[in-house]
Amino acid sequence: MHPFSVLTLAIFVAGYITARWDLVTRLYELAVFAWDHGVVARTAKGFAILSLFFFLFIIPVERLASRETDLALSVENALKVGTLFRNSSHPIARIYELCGQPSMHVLGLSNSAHVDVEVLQIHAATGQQLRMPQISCARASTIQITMYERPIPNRMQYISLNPISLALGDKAEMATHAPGSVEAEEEKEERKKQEKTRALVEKLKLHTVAQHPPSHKERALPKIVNQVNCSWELQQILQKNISLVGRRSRRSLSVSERVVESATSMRDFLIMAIWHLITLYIYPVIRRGFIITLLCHRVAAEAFLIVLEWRAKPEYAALKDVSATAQQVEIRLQQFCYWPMQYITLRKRKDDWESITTSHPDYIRFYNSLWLVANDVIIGIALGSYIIDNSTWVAESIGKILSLYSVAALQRTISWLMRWPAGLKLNTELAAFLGDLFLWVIDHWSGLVEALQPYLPHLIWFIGFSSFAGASMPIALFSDLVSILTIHIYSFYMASARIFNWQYTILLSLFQLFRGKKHNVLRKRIDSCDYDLDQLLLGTILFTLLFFLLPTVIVFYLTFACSRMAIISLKAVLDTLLACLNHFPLFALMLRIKDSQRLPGGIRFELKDTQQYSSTNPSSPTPPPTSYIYLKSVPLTFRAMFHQYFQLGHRIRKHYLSPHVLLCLATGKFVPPIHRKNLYSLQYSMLPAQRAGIMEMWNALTTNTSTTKEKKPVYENRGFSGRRFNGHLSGRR
Amino acid sequence: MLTTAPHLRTRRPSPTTVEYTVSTSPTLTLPLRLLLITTIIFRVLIGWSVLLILYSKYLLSNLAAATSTHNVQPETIVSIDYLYYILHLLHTSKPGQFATTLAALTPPTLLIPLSLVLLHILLQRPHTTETLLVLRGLGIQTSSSSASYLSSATTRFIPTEKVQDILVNEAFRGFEVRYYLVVVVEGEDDVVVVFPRLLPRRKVVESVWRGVRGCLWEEGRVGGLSAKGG
Amino acid sequence: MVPSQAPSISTTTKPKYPPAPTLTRSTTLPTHAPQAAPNRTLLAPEDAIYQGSPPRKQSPAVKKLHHDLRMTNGSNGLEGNAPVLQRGRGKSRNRSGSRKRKVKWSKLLWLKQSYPDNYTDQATFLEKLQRNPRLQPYDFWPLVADSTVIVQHVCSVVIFTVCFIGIVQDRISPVAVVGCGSIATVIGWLLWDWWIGQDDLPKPLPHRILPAAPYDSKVSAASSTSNLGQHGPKPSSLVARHSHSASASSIYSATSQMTSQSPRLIPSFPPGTSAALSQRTSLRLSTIKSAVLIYFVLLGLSPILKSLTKSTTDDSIWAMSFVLFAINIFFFDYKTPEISAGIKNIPASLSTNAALMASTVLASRLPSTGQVFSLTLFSIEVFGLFPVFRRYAKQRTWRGHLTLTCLLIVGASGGVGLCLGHGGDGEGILDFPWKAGLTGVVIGSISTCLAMGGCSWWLIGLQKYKNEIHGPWDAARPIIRRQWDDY
Amino acid sequence: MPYNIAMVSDFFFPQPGGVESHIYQLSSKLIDRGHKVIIITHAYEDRTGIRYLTNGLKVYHVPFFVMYRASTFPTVFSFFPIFRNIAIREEIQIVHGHGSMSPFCHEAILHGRTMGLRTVFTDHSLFGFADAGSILTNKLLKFTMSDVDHVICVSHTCKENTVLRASLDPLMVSVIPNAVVAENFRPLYHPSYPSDFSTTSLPQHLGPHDTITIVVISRLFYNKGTDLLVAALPRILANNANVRFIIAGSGPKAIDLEQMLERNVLHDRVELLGPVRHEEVRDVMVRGHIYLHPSLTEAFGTVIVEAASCGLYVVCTQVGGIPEVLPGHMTVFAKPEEDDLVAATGRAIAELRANKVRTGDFHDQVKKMYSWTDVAKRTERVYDGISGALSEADFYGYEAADAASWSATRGRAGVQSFALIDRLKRYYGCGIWAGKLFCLCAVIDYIIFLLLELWAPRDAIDIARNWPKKVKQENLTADDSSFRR
Repeated sequence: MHPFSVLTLAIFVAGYITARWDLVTRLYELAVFAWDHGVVARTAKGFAILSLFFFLFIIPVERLASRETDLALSVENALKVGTLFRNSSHPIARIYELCGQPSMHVLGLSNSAHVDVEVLQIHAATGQQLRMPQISCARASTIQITMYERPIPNRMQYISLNPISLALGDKAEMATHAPGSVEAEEEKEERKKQEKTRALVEKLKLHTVAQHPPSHKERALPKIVNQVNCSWELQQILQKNISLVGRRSRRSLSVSERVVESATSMRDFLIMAIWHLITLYIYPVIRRGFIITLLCHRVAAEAFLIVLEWRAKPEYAALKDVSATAQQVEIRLQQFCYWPMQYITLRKRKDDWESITTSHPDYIRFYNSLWLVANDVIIGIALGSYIIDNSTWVAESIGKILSLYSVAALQRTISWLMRWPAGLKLNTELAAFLGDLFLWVIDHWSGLVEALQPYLPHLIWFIGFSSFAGASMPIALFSDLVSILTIHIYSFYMASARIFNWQYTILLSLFQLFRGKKHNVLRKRIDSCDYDLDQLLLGTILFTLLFFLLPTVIVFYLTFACSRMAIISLKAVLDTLLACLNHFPLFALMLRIKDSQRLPGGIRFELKDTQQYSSTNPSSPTPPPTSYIYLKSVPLTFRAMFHQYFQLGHRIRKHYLSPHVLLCLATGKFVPPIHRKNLYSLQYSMLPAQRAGIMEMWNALTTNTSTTKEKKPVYENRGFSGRRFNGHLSGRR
Repeated sequence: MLTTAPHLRTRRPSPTTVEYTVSTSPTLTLPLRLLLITTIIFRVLIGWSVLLILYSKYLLSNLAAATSTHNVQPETIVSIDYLYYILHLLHTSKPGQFATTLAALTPPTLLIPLSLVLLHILLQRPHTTETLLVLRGLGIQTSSSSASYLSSATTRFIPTEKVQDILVNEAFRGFEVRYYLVVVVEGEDDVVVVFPRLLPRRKVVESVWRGVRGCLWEEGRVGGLSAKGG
Repeated sequence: MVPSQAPSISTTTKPKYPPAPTLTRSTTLPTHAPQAAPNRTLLAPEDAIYQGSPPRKQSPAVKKLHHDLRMTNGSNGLEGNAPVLQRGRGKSRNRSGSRKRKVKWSKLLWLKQSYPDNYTDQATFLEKLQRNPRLQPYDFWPLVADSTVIVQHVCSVVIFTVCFIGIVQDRISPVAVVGCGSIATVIGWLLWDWWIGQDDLPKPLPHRILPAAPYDSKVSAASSTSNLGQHGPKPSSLVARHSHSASASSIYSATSQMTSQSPRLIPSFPPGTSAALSQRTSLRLSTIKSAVLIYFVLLGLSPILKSLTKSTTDDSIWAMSFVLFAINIFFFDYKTPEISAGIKNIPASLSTNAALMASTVLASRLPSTGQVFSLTLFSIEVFGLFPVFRRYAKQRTWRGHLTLTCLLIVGASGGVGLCLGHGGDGEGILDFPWKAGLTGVVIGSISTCLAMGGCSWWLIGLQKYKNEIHGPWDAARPIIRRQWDDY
Repeated sequence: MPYNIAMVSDFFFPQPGGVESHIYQLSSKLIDRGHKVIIITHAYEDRTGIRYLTNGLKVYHVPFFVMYRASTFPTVFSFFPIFRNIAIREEIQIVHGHGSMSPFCHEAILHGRTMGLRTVFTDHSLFGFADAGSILTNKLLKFTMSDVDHVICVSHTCKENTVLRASLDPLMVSVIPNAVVAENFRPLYHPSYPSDFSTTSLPQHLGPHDTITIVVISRLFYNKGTDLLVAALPRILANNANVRFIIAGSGPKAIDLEQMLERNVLHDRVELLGPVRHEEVRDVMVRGHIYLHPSLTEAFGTVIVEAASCGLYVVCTQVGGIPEVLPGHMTVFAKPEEDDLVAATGRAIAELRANKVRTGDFHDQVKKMYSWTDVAKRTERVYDGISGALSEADFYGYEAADAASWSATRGRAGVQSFALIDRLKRYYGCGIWAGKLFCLCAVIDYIIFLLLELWAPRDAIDIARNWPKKVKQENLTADDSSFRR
């Protein structure tokens, strides 16, 4: 046993008798101080040991020279007492929790091959001539060494098992569709498919012959990842404090010295007092004011939002579902409501170790949305100034385009359809009738547009002005404008679709009559039925009639359906543009390019060739089989970054290219435009599903102040069972 | 000659770490290396010529009418002008003129897709290599080399606690029935196929299966081949 | 049979095998394939029967074999009941050395017999096979008589087309056409009504009785027609009527009376519920009602019809109407309505509808509304009402049927002649207005008679190739009395 | 000797039916007898790929285009490569096709002969000669059958029919009936199964006024006699009181049935169950006393055997192979006529009411009559015969002395004639035009075979592992022999 621990024990007993605790410690330190010298060497050793401790072996920076047996012990004691964690910025217990360990331990020595202490397990040897550390463990039969570059938490680098998620994860699956609508059907289909696959997966479970209960080593992988993340910071602390291993603290000063000191520090004290005054009285007032203004804005935003989301009945469409502008405004407001909360969470991050990686995605999201808004405003200002400068030109060009495409072109098409287009055998009378009808409506509409013409510049000016709130605003306004100015096409489409659908159904039933059958509505089946002769005759004549009139109606219907589709696609393009402006992962992309470690997409191992290192260690006669593995962090893939966009594209495709929609087109049923919620889910993915209420915000802000005042660290996940965890030497005992 | 039938290479530095590599690349002998080098050079040459043809096509088209010609050598080496100058030299050189005539002959609708297809072909890797790395206590990592030189290998790491089971399965593939190795991952809908691109023969699959089970969970539980339907 | 037993049999029976028969070889030996081919290709079942025969040739040997079998293994399966079962089981228990075997092979599956599975019993193999069981040779005149139905229909179609052409070429005034048509229709309807009255007077409730004499003639007629017109699912009814007793057929005819007397002009209510008189009055009323309805609806629709296919070119219209008329002719059910109990309305309505559509299409080519209206009305009369009348008339008076046929033939051929040839333009020596018509009549009637005779001869000639095989395997035709599930 | 057998058919589970259960039972029994059996069928909507059923019965669900009622589109050659792959990797010796309506089976037999495998064909169905469809099918059957080693029919009527249709030598057609798993079709109250229904008050003795339940379980198609049923049912109900009907099954004719029930209101006395799964059939059957089977054509009629095994008194139409199936004291036969059916049902009801029939004994008797192990034994004998393990004489019962005269038959039976020329000769005899066409098909098939040998050589196909058999049987037999000795 170490003589000094005996001595310590004795002195401790004595000190206990005399109840002079400080004396005990002081004597102990004195003793240790008397014993050891050469602090620098010990620093390096300490560093080496501690980096050994973290279950993976860091390539030490420098070689150690002297070998002393009790060094490990002293460091161990230092660890126990906590000397090595002096004046650490945050409590060390937090890191213990994170790593699931009750305390730190010394695993072994490095570059001290000839020492053998029974408490130690590992000897590491590094050096220039061997590019990889040689590990020898007396009790290990096989050794598996994993080496890694420590992620630097100051740069917010970290590794994680599963890829970082840029979207906010608290979205429930959008099951809020009107029952019976197309989306609801699709949802049902998808759910059924998922059920089927789940059943299959359950069946797959039956195939496993023997279940393997995971050993604690296997279950500890996430903690290991946390330890990797913590390693850099801890190493910093330890390296800072390694000098304290056993150094005696300053003895207390004498009174005279105190006086001198106070006299010298009088000036500093004054400055300190003033500064203190400022921080204590002025700064809080300012921040209070700021908070109050913030809250006022929040209230206003709340009112706006309520107006935007008001719907007469739950299944009716709200204002934001109808118009893109409202949607845009709502998104902005929601972002505005969300920022303070985000900011507070980020502030909380400051109160903790840098290695806590839970809030990095929030950080990225927050700055991403800020950046986007900034970009949006910048582009918007440019656009808006341009528009305002030559609003008249824009206005008349828009008016020209409008009158050209939505009136003149339509008129020409209809009049073309009225006289046998492309050799189609249309029924002249019916074509003439329909054509006249539509032309009449178009004339009225064009008159309306003409009346609207003079106001167009003001409108454009307004749009341009609005674009100072961001380029997305005029785009939204423009898409609304488009949908307003093409109402007549929409109504034409509806009317022709109705006519076509009606004729189609009649033809179907008459065809059943033609075949001598009938459709039994009650039982949803085709019964054979014999009609009376007059029914047959009239039915047949009507069938012939409608059959010959069908092409005419189809041609008109197709025309308007195509124009309708064109408009829908135009609006879809605009919406996608909005989505880009609102959600482009700008910040993430920049990070990816700047330093891909900040966007971890998983981890990757690389097995290193070990032939040349097998026989480099002559001292150990038969080195156990050793495998060297590099642990690397896989950066997030671009596909994962743009995952939302793929989702959006998939959704649009599924909606508009589904057989259901084609069937609707074929049978003249009304093709519903894609629901805005689906289209904009992309943009909401950055926002919480349920925005924080005003009171919540208030509380958050106030508590925020309190937390910032007295540095009360906030701990999450306290659930770690402190199990002794000795390294990652996969030793076979 | 560049590729062989997929064969298995095993690296097992320690009993707790195995890496199985199935690849079509033969063992590199000297003539083979030379052959590879020559093919690479060949590819590079063809690629450059295709790019040259495209560039001359661009020069021929009216897009390049505005750009001024940089036929005077700028004094500084590191500058855009120097780059333009080199391009100009290339364009005026003999192969450049040949490319110009060629580009002038072929219509762009034919030339552009053709050259794109050619570049795509040139970028294909000759070999495919797929590995399975087993680390006891950590997990399994599958990786398969990408088809083209542009993208790197895709890896997938599965922690041991997520690995529910490892099976050898049979399935129809084209006109034949193949054996393949799958990893059943907990909480995922579809299994992970090991060696997805070149499905090796049954012998290889079975040996890998045995090895993985032996390495991942303790030896001695290597039972008979469990080929199960998914 | 258990394979373990087979060797023992063979050992006992090997020395006494006769030389194998030759005919099986003829079917099986590949070298003989060429001369085996023709009779196999032409008459496969006979071939099969011959195959059945060779074992019959070598039957003594096989009998001997069976004798030995009985020597080595026995239980008689003549009475197939529980005791046999016990014995059979006993046999199955001590297979190796049982002695009493007087088992005759019986065509039973539930009985374990001591024969190999591929044993073919000469006595019973294919004994139920029967070839052309109910082939009754057609004789000439009934065939001709039946072909009249088709001739009638074709002629009516031809007449309609002729009328259309006449209207188009302004040879005939549409009013005359429709007038004649309507008059004829009214006369026909009166006649038909009178007939129904006659039917109703004798019997208060309209089914369950039947004049026997016309029945036979109808049977032969129907059979031959349905053999002649091979389209549609006729054979079932044919075979059914042939293979079964008169009770069923009487039922058929009774139902046929019912169905035939309510041709689909009338909302067919259950017969016998109301008195015959009120029935007839309501029938007339409904007929008149529907007539008036059709009349006015046509009147309303004809302007639209006129402009319907204005933009369509002529040739497409001609092709279309031709196809539709072809459909009409082919899908028309020529059966006398006894048989058309079950699935009658689908082909009937299809053919009628096709004809009506064709006539509508044709009518839409006409320039004036009056013409359109009259042509459509005429088409309804020709294709809607006339077939009903024809069918009924055929049942009633055979003589009237013949006269009607002749009239139709004359009319059609004359009309065709008038359309094709040009008469009365005063050139040539003997030139009188109806010359083309007359020539048409002559040529047409002659050719029709030739066609009828020729087709009948041809059919009779074809009959010797008839080779249908029947046995227990083919699906039995259910005999179902149609009271319950008739519409 | 154990064989490797491939059962090929379009009809297999999950689709219900007689052929399916036949294949399944036969295969499992053959596996019990030590053979290796795989089943090749086409993919169903939710199962593709390779599956294992109980005791290692391996099923290949080949992805194929399904045309109509689960029978694939007949493409003559497209099935060859994958079939060859499977046959090689499973080391198949005998190809056993089922069902003459399944193109899969025909193609498999053709390709199997081309690859030099033994082929057996089992016919489950009867066909007429009248209508065009059956003529076509017969030609196809002739094509396949003219080069098959042996044919198995499920009843003698079926044998006659097949011999006629494919113009076969009757001696190469064996009759091996279907069977039932008697344990799955046990009556409600039976001494040998005391486990179920402890509270058994034997209701065998029916009073004159007890309700008699008539069960009908059949797919409602035309050839199952649904029209007959629809016509006869109201009259049966009208003639005798205290009679209920339970009708299970679905099909196109179900509409007619419903219409009939609606027309004369019978919903209180007729219970429509709709489609029932095969394992539920017994539970439906034991609810009744009489089983009514109005089918119009039936090769074997497994369902009436099941009904009899459930202790039901069977009323069936006298068509096809039905008369051979059950002894007279279990059945009442009727002509396929409405009147006769009504009369027969009336007779059956009367006999039941008079307690003339002892339905309690039916189960044991049926169990004695039909068992799958017996079927497997007989099928195994067929395999022995065609693979030459059993000599000509034993198998065909002919003199081996003049083998010359029978070489033809043997050639027909295909014991040593895989030579292309012999096959071509056989095909040539199929008809003037058809013969040449078939020869062409055979030649093309052979050429494809050669190409495949080049394209996918045999050594590139790895042999599949067999299901690990439990060796208990062998040990037991060894022990027995030692004991005997």
